[in-house]
Amino acid sequence: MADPILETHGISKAFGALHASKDISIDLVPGEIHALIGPNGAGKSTLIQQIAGALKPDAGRVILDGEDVTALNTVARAQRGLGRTFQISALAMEDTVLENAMLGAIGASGKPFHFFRRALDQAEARAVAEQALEQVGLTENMATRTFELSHGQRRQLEVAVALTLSPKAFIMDEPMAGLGFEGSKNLTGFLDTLRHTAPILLVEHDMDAVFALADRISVLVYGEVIATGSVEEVRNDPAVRTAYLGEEA
Amino acid sequence: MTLKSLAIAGAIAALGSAAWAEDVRIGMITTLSGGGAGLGIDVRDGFMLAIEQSGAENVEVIIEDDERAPEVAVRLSDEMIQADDVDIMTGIIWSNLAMAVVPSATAQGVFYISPNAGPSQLAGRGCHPLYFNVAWQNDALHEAAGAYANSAGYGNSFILAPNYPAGQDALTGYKRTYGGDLAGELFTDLGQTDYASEIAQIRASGADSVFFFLPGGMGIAFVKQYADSGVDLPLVGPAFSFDQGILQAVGADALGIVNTSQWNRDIDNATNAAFVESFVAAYDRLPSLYASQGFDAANLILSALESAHPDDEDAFRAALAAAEFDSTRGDFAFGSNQHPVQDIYVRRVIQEGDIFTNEIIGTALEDHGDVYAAECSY
Amino acid sequence: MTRERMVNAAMLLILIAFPLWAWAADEPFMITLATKAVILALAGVGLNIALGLGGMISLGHAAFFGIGGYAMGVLASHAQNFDPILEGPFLIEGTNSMPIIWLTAIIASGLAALAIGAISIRTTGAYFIMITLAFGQMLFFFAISWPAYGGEDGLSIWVRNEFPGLNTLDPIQFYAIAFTILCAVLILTARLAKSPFGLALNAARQTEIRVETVGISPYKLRLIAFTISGMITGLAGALFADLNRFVSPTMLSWQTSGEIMIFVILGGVARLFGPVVGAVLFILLEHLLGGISDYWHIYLGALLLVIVLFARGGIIGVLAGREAKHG
Amino acid sequence: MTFILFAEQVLNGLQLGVMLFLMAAGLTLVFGVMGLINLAHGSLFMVGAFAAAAVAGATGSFLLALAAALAAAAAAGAIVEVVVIRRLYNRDHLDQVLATFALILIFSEGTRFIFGSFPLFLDTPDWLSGPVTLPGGIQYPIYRLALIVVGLVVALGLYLLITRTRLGIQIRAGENDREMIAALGVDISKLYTIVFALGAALAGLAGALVGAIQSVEVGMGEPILILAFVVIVIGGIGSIRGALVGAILVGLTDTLGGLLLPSFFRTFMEASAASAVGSGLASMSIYILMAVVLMLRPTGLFGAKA
Repeated sequence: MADPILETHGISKAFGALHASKDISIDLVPGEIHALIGPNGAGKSTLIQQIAGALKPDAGRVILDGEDVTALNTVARAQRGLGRTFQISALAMEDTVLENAMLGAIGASGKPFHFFRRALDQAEARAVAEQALEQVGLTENMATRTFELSHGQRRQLEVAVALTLSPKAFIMDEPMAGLGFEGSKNLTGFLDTLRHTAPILLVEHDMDAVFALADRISVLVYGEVIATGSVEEVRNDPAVRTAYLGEEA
Repeated sequence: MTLKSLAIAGAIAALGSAAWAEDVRIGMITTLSGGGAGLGIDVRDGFMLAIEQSGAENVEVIIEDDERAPEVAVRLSDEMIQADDVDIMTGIIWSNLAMAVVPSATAQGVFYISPNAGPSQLAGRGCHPLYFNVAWQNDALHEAAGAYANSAGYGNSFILAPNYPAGQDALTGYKRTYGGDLAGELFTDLGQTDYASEIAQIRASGADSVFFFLPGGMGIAFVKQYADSGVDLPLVGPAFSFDQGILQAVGADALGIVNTSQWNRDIDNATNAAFVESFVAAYDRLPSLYASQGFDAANLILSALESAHPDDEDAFRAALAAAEFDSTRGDFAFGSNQHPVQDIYVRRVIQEGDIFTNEIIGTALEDHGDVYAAECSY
Repeated sequence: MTRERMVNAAMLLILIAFPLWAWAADEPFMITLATKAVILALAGVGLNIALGLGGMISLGHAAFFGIGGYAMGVLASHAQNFDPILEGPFLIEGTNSMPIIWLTAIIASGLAALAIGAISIRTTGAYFIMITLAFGQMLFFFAISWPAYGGEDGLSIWVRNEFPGLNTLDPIQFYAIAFTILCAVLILTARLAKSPFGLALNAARQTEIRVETVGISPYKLRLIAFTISGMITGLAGALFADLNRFVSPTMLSWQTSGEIMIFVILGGVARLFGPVVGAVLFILLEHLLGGISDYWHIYLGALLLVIVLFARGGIIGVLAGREAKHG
Repeated sequence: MTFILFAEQVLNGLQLGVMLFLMAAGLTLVFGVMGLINLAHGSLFMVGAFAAAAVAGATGSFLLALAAALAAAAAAGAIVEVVVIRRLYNRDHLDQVLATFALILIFSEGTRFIFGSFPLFLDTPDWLSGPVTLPGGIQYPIYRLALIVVGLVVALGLYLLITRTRLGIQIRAGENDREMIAALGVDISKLYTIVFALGAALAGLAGALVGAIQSVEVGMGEPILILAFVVIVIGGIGSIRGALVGAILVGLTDTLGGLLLPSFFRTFMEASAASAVGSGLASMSIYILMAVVLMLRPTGLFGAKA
């Protein structure tokens, strides 16, 4: 196996008496989709936030492409190649689809502090933005204002903005949420190819998508990873069956 | 275009002289709204009373409210000079507004007669041939307070004033004449309303008297809190905190306090008696210091108009400088810098029926001019 | 042409035609009024960068307005008295050259905005409003109690400062200077809004976390925007002081901050010409209502209430409808 | 500096602090429950003082004047809430700041229209006039002691109101979750009107109490309003406890700063220059305090994390 792009080493986080993360060590290697599943309240969001830099762990380290980024904030981690999508769309709703994608491209270019050139005339960034929109199939909607997009299109735009960053690793928080059957199927197909661009740490409730996509699955219960392995291994893990699948069923 | 009271009445012919045939326009910028509006209203009322009594027909007075804001005053003065083409300006209450308006007005060839503010800059190096002050130079009443303190035998004064130029000038003025020691010297915030801390320091200082300059609401607050504190050292101050408009709000706490003024309603002369009587008749309240200054300013202008028109700058200036009018203060003359040379009295707050007012108990300074005159050369 | 653009064009036309009419009709005071409106509009354009684009509700912009004013007052008063500002290690003289005064005003207010912003932008929402208000008050009290430059009395300058080749005392020429600056700043602001920086700043107002996750620091964006905003308002302050030939702490008071904000809101937040329309309207109201009643602030207050409550988007919003705001 | 002077200044700081608390409590309640920034709170302070002065002038009774201040300010608050303020709850802070700024203009000029431009008279009652000697030989005005007591009693009353009564439970619920209390069947618009009127009444009470030792005039509300804002920002917006701590902190900083800074500068400067510089700095000291607190804790001492 190649060296991991993203690793956590013994991450712990407590809110008062609640241990949201207990000594979590997971990793993400090139070319894979690593799914993170678990019941509501298992601590998935807390873990994602610590990896992305929005929360500081009480203990443990986060390594991105061999660099210890534990002390860095969200901005610095993004600059080092972490692409993230949100469960609830975080888009500039008043702006057009293209402008949202341009925001990502401008961020990736590392040159957001240009004051007098028109943003949309920045040829390089614009090419990146348009390509990302084309990849997710939003080329037609470039001039549309974001608040006019359907829910599914917003999810696609979320992914497109992450794409413009050409990240080393993606973190996707429930990208399928609220998508219909057709939408989920399309996105599943797209993520399947995307894993070769950069590996994906995928938090998802849609089990069909998870079982279809994941190379590995980690199961999080009460802040602890109780199992990590292939789809088959996890399906057959007795601890998972009692603690997680048992509850869900 | 904005608030304009036009006052045109009577015939100049009655005065037996028609040295000028053209109309004269007087622009009055004063504070008629917001904090301190009472002062401007008194100046306006005193001024207009004199204009009406004179029966002067060709005098037009344009009155505007500066809201006590320098920017507004500048805008109004631009309007008066550029659009209304006034010959004479007057009315400003506050030194900072005067500093904003007077230099540029006189530079544009307009006479300015100050009925109240007398900043030292305009009395000294910044004096101007077209600028006359008919009230006082800012330091005068403070210097009188210092002189009074000497005569009352005070040897250890505690002095305080707000931390702004007029406040700093006030303490300087007091110290200029006062001969004793200082038990303490304090600057308060401008607009401060709670003086507990200052009173505590006065109490602890071992002073034998307190001089304070706290105009407007600040003075009301200070006097009331001082009376309540149990500190019973004698207070001395300029007239501003004890004048007619404000005294009713201070109430009995002010009784007996000594203050210095160039005017009081009991000054014994015919002009003053007639002024007080007609003011009460016209406005149904006792006139204040400021009303008397407005009244005198108008009469000064009217007296000069009898012999010259402002368009004839030199002649009109000479007529103003002669100060041939009957002042409510009795004797009145201008010094070399066109600021008053006059007596400053010592007053005491008394009660007459339900009304609090002042009576004169002595004279602090006679024929008093100001120290800045020496710096003034035209 | 969108309706907003038509409103903007009409406004520009008025700002050119009205003073020319006043000039022809020999009404110098009308030109002075127009100059005041243009300068206050400039202050509002400055605030609008922080407020409209950046979403930073600053109740302390009077600080920058006043610093600009004092830059003019201090330099010009030293020039007037032939009294160098600093003799120490090297000589600094006062000046009455407008370009140098403007540059000083821009630099001084920019530095102040950088310092105030660096602390304030750490906070959000109501805290940001209050801390900017508090910094403004700090400077206000400082100016009042600082005797060297007139304190509460302020500083009076006998004659207007000079601009090479022009007679600045002639109202129409001074108007031309102020109007040219306003136009230049409007062009710069329009470009700024469309630039990569403007795009990111605008996005940070809507969704801060998105901007972070594309690797741009919202703090840095806002701090730069706040500084630019302060610089423009400072430049307006220098011009305003020159218009009045006077500067005093009133320029630093929180009521001034409130008034600058009123221009922006009256006209329309985040609209390029919002502050321009707002300032013109404010001057008009001050001039007309002031003539009707001593108590004209009541009417001003009532009008402001109605606009805030019922005419969101300000006058331009009413005229142009709720179409494209940031476009 | 003597102990007596210092002790007296501490009392003065405390007294200023409790009066600021009366103002700040209303502001912070309204922000906490309704999420509203109310710049016009100072106008309610003024309304209380004018009502008190008018009633004291007509009846001569200080207690009646206080009652009138409470009633007038509460009524003004309730009317303003119903007519204007309730339209602002769902607006952003910008609209709130502007609309309440407009209210200040209307209140100030309206008051001047009714009562004229001269300050009104309001004095302490005879039975609270004069000084009293405290243990340690400190002479202190009875009235100011009474202010401290009234302020602390109101603080205690507010604490009981919020922790022990139905209304208090609703207020606390409103701070945490607005939809929740609506779902529980509480008449939310009535609750808001009551909370706003309560805050207004406290401001009016402060206006009347303070008006008796200061001057009752138009514009008296704005300086104390800004201080009250500093208080709630230091304490943490929405926190009553924060308002109390912040108020006393600001009160003490203000009085002790005014005492200590000039004497500090006097140790190495000429007396009147020291006084000018020292009191200049003292007037800035509370803003510096606020900046420092916000640098360390961007949401104030007791504020919820943003």
